[in-house]
Amino acid sequence: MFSAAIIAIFITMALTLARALLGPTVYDRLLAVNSFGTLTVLLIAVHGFLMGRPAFLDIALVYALISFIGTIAVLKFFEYGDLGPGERVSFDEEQE
Amino acid sequence: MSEVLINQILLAFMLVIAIGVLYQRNLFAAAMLMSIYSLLAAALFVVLDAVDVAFTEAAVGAGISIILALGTLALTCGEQKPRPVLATGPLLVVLLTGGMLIYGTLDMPYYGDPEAAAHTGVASRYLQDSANEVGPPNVVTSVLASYRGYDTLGETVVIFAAGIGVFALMGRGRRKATRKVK
Amino acid sequence: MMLETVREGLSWACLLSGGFFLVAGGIGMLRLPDFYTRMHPAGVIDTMGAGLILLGLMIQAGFSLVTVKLLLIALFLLFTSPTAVHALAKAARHGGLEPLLVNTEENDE
Amino acid sequence: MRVFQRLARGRRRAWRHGFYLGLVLFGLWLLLSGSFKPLLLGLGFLSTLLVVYIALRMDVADHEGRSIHINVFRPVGFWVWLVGQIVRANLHVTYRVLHPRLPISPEVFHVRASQDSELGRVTYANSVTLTPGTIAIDLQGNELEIHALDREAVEAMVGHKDSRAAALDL
Repeated sequence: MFSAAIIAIFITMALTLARALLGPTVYDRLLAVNSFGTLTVLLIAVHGFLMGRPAFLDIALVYALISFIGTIAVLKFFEYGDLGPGERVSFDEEQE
Repeated sequence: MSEVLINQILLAFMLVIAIGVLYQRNLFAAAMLMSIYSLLAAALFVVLDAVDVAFTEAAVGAGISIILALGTLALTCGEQKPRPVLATGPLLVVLLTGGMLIYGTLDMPYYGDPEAAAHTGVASRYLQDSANEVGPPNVVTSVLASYRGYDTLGETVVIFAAGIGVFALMGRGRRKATRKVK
Repeated sequence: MMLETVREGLSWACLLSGGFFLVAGGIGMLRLPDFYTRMHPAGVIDTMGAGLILLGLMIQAGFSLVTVKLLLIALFLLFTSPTAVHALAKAARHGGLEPLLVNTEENDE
Repeated sequence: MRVFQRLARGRRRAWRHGFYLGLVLFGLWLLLSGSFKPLLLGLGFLSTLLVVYIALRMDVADHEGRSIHINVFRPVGFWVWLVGQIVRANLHVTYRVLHPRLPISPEVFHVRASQDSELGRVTYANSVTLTPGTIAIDLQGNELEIHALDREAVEAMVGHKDSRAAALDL
């Protein structure tokens, strides 16, 4: 049963990965990264149960927090063109 | 679903991303892909039972390094310069090094081999006595913090110095621009 | 004995349907035409897929510290997901990405 | 004299915030470690103290009003209703996505949020985002900009959810 869940997670990972590789805009990739973070958390949690060692959950917990911080930092970068506080600058779209 | 299969799938994903990064001209997109790569690496470490490494990968790989990469991109530019299609010299060097590394792995013991050199030395003593001698339930923790404590101390000092160096480099000239704090 | 079977069944159902919603969200992220529409299936992954799988694991773990941790993970996901998605949408809007809008008349035929 | 009084009051508030923060952090430590040996408890206590001290010094210990004092359990009805709404919206979006003809008609709506408090409006906007099929793009003053997968998704929630969230008005 855990295997079924893991297979589903892997399939979804492949799909979001395709989205991250295809783009076409930076935001699509970011969205894919965000979903991928959620999927990794789920994978680690389910894998802990599959191996009978739920202690792995601590890592999943750390991950749930860190991937969020990463996403927000990246977004701040795209909003302001910088990681520090400052004026908003226009950011030209990824040209492809 | 066996553990080996999970490993293989994760490694396959990582390979796909690595190739994707190679073909990606836009450096922001490459940074995004690298963050997925490190998410996968951490998952792989968890599957391989290296929980502490996975913790580090989670904090450093997915959290800090992407921010550092973006900070660098803010200072430089976001598009990679076009390069020659095929560079024979570097390719040769890479192939040679890769071949030597693969040749080197032939001498390594198999994964989980009880006769491996790492398992015949002090490892069994650590596994049996560390709970009494040191305390923490996780053996890796007691090895890191007690049996080879000085080593870890030196490591930490180096990393700390590196961190300070990065801050000193990246934060330069930014002081005055920051908002006034009350 | 009876209770055990019910619990197993519930947990099975949660994990399987969670997996189904995950895959559906993934397919949506690939199929839908533009960035703004793709955010909706990403929401499916974050809420229904993750929620059901974590719920299945909670039922599996019973009443213990593990369940509390799973609950914490679910809470983190539920609180951070809308924030991240909203920030993403706002950044895309300010970055000048126009949403693809379809007229209702055209689409419904 | 006035200034000193205000300063003292601000200080007291900071201390109280620090105390609550420490309580929450220590609770979290206990929860995650699950170990009650005196040594580990002491270490946890020390690190909690350190974090609270740094937070107070950095002046980040909760300046945005009442986030610690919000009564999370008061709007239980709202949470339950929201979960139901999320499930419904998920089924809706999943059906749309898996349908071979992809019957979607994305639209952008402008909705007025009826909450008085900022917190209520933010809660409302976040609930809108959390339900798949609708995403709050922007919230300026009272005006909420929503991107929806189709008209049905937004109609199902705007009327009710708004009144619900208004009722909870934190």
